[in-house]
Amino acid sequence: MFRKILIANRGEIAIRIMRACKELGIQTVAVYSEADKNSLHVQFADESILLGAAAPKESYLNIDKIIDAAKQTNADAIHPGYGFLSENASFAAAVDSAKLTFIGPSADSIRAMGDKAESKISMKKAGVPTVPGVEGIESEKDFKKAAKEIGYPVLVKAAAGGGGKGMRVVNTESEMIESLEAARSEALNAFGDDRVLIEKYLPNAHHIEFQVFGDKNGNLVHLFERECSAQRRHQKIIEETPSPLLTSKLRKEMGEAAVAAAKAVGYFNAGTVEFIVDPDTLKFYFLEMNTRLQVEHPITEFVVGLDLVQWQIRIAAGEKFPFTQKDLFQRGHAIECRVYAEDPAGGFLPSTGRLLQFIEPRGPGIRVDSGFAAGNEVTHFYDPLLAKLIVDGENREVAIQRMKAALSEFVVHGVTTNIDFMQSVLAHPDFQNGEVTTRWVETNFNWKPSEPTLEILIAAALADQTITNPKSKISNSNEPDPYSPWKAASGFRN
Amino acid sequence: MFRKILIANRGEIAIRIMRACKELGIQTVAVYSEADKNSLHVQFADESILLGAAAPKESYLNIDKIIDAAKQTNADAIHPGYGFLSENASFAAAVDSAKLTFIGPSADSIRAMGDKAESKISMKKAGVPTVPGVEGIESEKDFKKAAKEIGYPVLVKAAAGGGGKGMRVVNTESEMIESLEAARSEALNAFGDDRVLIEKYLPNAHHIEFQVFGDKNGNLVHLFERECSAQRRHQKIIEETPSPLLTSKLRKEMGEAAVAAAKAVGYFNAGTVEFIVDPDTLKFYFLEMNTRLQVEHPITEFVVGLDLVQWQIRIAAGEKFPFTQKDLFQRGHAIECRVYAEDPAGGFLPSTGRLLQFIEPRGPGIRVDSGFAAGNEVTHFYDPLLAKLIVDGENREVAIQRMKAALSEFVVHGVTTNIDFMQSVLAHPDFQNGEVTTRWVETNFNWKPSEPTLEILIAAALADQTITNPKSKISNSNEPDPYSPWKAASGFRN
Amino acid sequence: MKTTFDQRAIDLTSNGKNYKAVLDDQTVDIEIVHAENGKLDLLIDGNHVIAYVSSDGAKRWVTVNGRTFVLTKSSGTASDSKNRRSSAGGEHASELAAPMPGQVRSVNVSEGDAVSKGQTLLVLEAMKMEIRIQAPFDSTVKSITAKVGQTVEREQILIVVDKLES
Amino acid sequence: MKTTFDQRAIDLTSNGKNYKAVLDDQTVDIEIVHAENGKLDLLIDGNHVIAYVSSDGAKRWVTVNGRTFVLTKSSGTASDSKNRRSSAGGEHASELAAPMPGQVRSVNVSEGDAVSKGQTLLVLEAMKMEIRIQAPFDSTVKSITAKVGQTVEREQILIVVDKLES
Repeated sequence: MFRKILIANRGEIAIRIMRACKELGIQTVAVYSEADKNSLHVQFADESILLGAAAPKESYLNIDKIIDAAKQTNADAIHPGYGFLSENASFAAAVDSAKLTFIGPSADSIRAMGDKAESKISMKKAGVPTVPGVEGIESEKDFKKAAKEIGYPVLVKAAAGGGGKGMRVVNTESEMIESLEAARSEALNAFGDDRVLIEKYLPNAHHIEFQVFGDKNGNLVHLFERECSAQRRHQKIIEETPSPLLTSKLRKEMGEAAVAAAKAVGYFNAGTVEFIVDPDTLKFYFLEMNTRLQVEHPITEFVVGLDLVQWQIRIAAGEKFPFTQKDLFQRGHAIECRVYAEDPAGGFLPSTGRLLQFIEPRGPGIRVDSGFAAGNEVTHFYDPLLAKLIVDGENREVAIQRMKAALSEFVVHGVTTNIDFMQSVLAHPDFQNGEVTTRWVETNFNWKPSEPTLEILIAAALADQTITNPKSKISNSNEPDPYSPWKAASGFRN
Repeated sequence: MFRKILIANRGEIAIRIMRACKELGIQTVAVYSEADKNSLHVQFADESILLGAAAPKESYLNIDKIIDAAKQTNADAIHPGYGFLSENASFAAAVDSAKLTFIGPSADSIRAMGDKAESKISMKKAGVPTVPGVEGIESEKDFKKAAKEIGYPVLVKAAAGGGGKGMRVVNTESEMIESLEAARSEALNAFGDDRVLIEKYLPNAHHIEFQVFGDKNGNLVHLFERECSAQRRHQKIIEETPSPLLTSKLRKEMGEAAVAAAKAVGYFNAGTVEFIVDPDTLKFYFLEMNTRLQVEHPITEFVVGLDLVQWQIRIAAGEKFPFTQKDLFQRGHAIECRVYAEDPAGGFLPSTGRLLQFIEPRGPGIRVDSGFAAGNEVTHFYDPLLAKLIVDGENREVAIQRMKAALSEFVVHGVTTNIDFMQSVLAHPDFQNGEVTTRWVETNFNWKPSEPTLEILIAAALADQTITNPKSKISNSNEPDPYSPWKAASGFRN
Repeated sequence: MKTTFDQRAIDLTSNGKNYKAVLDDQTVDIEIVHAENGKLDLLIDGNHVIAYVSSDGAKRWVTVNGRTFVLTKSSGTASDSKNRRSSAGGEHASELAAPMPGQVRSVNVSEGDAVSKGQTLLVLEAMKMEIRIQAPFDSTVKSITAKVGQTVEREQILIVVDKLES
Repeated sequence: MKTTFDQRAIDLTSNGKNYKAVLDDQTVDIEIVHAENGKLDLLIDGNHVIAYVSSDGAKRWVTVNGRTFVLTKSSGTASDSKNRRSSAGGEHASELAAPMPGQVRSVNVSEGDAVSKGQTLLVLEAMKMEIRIQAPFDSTVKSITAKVGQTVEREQILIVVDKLES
């Protein structure tokens, strides 16, 4: 087993990985940018190394600095978390070259799944269903011909892509040339590669992914599905498992396809095979594979009963799985809500500021993975994810009720959040019936914040009245009020 | 289903029950004593009723006041929690008479299990193994004769008893008369009933209990065991499930015996059948049945995957179990540590005071059931339980490691706690080997607090230095310091 | 004491132990059971209400029953920020402001350029997102007040355009 | 500044940004990375240490690495409370004090009574426990300062006895 692991990430996922290390008796090294000097993930680690300025390329995306930090602290492995360098094959290769262990798949697996066109070809070879489409074509004529065969609407998307960049929906042949040009130019800008591919566009699909996990001895299993159809701006906000859409027959078929997909690229460690599923035909298609730990891994941990991060570390250290596919099963139902600092009434634009209050819910069946505390600053440099609220219950209904109760106990002041928005999604009949598809928020859900009630105005007035009287202070304040019971002792060293 | 439930309890268990109500869409009524005016359980409820003075008999033990409170608020059921009136048959009967639902077993079941002599006789009839002994005898001669047959050491204990009162270990015949007199006089004082019974004393036994649960349609299942041998002053401090002692054969036999015991008294709702198990012979004996929810119920919830409190409410409302014994199974391993305000270096005497800091651990697989927050007062009126820290993991080793990590994140200032003590118990080879018996703490474990390290003294000196400088305050204080960032706005109303 | 939040006035008077609030011709009695650490335990006309409150300048954050609101105290300057925020997309506005804090990634036009409605003038990067600042109407670029690489605050003016009369 | 905790002296001096501590002839360098809400983020000789600290009168509560200590600052009155606590069971003490706060449930003797070692003189009830205050030696009850039903504080004197010379 490793003696010391460097965590090349920040926020909730860095802390979550450090907890796993602590439980396994492994020392931890945090890396951080100047903006994160007083972050919880730095305080949680045994040691910490400053990487550089706040901009990710100066810090969390800087391969050389991170490898230097690992050498300097005598770490023997690096966990990349998710985002940042986690799916960067060059990083995985650089970690290898530095004689350190990369806690994740091989650089080759990352590379093979990183290119959408190539991975689609290898998936087809492996017998994994892919979205009908054509890759490797160039001329406008070929694209038009392919689109006609597939049937409009179609999607043109960057081969090297990811994150929704270099992607266009084409509804009719007349839009093809313009869309193709737009996608190519975006792809060139974003990835330095203007190759695009074309495929059938399924507007009302479910996004269902399978967790796969392999050890270095060729044992590869899946840990069942996660239903991630509730999205806004192509980003997941609510995930759950089991999926209300899957039958056990379909679950078995998709699980086998996921394992076949991973096997095709010689996969080990944790990965996720994403599928889209047509709810009308129940046909499923390979979308892409994320060659890293997923944000929403906790719902799988609840329902399958395994600690995925501990197993990532164990596998990387050479341990074999003590179980096989038939030992694994789902029990109960788990849901995750991603609490973002964003304004759902204003196009989901991120919200920044100092957290005046940050009270996490607690109780039976509730787990909160967060990297923030009251007093922390939410900056514009990084992802606006404040916390992941995860619940489990005996069944879907119990889990939904628990999530609603838990969300109502989450208090965040200082930035706008999507808590009330998610509360409304959970209460919607479409969600309760399991009928939410990936474009549901955009097309079916017109949310407006409610008007302040009498109680709200009274509380605001009381806070206001009393805050001006230093003898009866009751509330938070960002203002330099020496009487405030909230002020941090930032002047400590004076 | 009920519309509104009154919770006749306080602290962590009142809050835990209210969470279940909230998730089931049921309104809650808290009752409280004058000492609990600002307690979390009162704030958590939808409504609250003041019962009276701090002394339990004026408040939480006052049957009339509690029933009045339920009528006044139009509650339709009462949950008694554990302790206080939870095993009081007269209370259960009074709730019935008031046309309210008692969330627990029938008054008759409570009464039948309340008397140790009678319950032992009915258990023998039901074929449940009991500790070899004799009840219903009175003369010293008969006691000596019985003791000789059973074999010394023996235990004489009050028939009406509970809580270790009216109980004496007798090692030789010469001690019999004195012990008998002492037990009888204690029993008379404590229970107004001087009947005592005699049984074999097993000094090195495991305390293993089975959770049983019945609906009102005669379906009675067990939810497996809890190992509760780690005790001090005859009170449990660490519980776990599964028990490291049980084989699956023994587990099955004991589970069946527990169900038979409960059936013998027409039991419904949640109850716990306590056994002692001789680790050498693996023979088990019925000890007593607790006719209520148990403090340590969360470890069962983790491993069996059911919400016991939600089911208590559902069963009381007339729902049937949708499962049978064969649908139930254990997965993973769970441990509970009871965090008490007490001094393990000073005979475990309770510690009182104002909580200066109260930081609960969090993270995957960690649950904290508590009724306290920083600023709250721990008084001498009630049980010194501050919080229950519960963890689960894939297996016993993972769970122990997780508990150690979680305990090390629990910060309590203002009262002395048993956190460091439990940390040492968990680290002991006897605990790790599953060999702790009920008298292990007393006889095998000589704990001493460690000496303050360099870091501790430095931190104390820094706190000290800076607290005298109002510009650089960094720490908690109970003192009337207007600059303290910690002071509550108790002067709010002037 | 009268206070106005987002155009709704509330009048709070203390009568010793308790408070009385008047708003929208409604009068309610308020008892403060306990107040600590930004958490108010209240009885409003006898009903138990827990409210979490925070202040930040003119803003009041309030959470009751799991719903959070941000109110702006308006002492004559009612809904100031609302007006300013909408200026970015308003029909008559000509000052284009940053909708959120971020870093200027590219400036695609020069002063004096004629631009058409919807044309991207400047790209901001914030929290992994690209935000395109587009021309609200056919116009001329009057001045550019942001530079590539510059970190800008929310509502900071980036570009000023003059509407073309057509 | 020199401070003594439970007979151990520590001398802390500030050299601008950092501190230097001397104790037991050892000198260490301390950098305060961050201090907020009773939580200190320190570098002690370069090693990262998180300490939680609280003060209550002369007491300092400190938690480092999950271990909590209560230190008593002794400005001349070193280990005052320790001495007092042990008085209940001490060989020469004659004042019997409450070991914890509670309520007096029964007083079993009267002033002037001769009592024998181990005899229960008074019973205290606290946190569901009965605590028996017993005679530390054969003695005479000199005075009883607690009444049945009275709520008493920790270390409050309940009964005074005179040792019988035998």
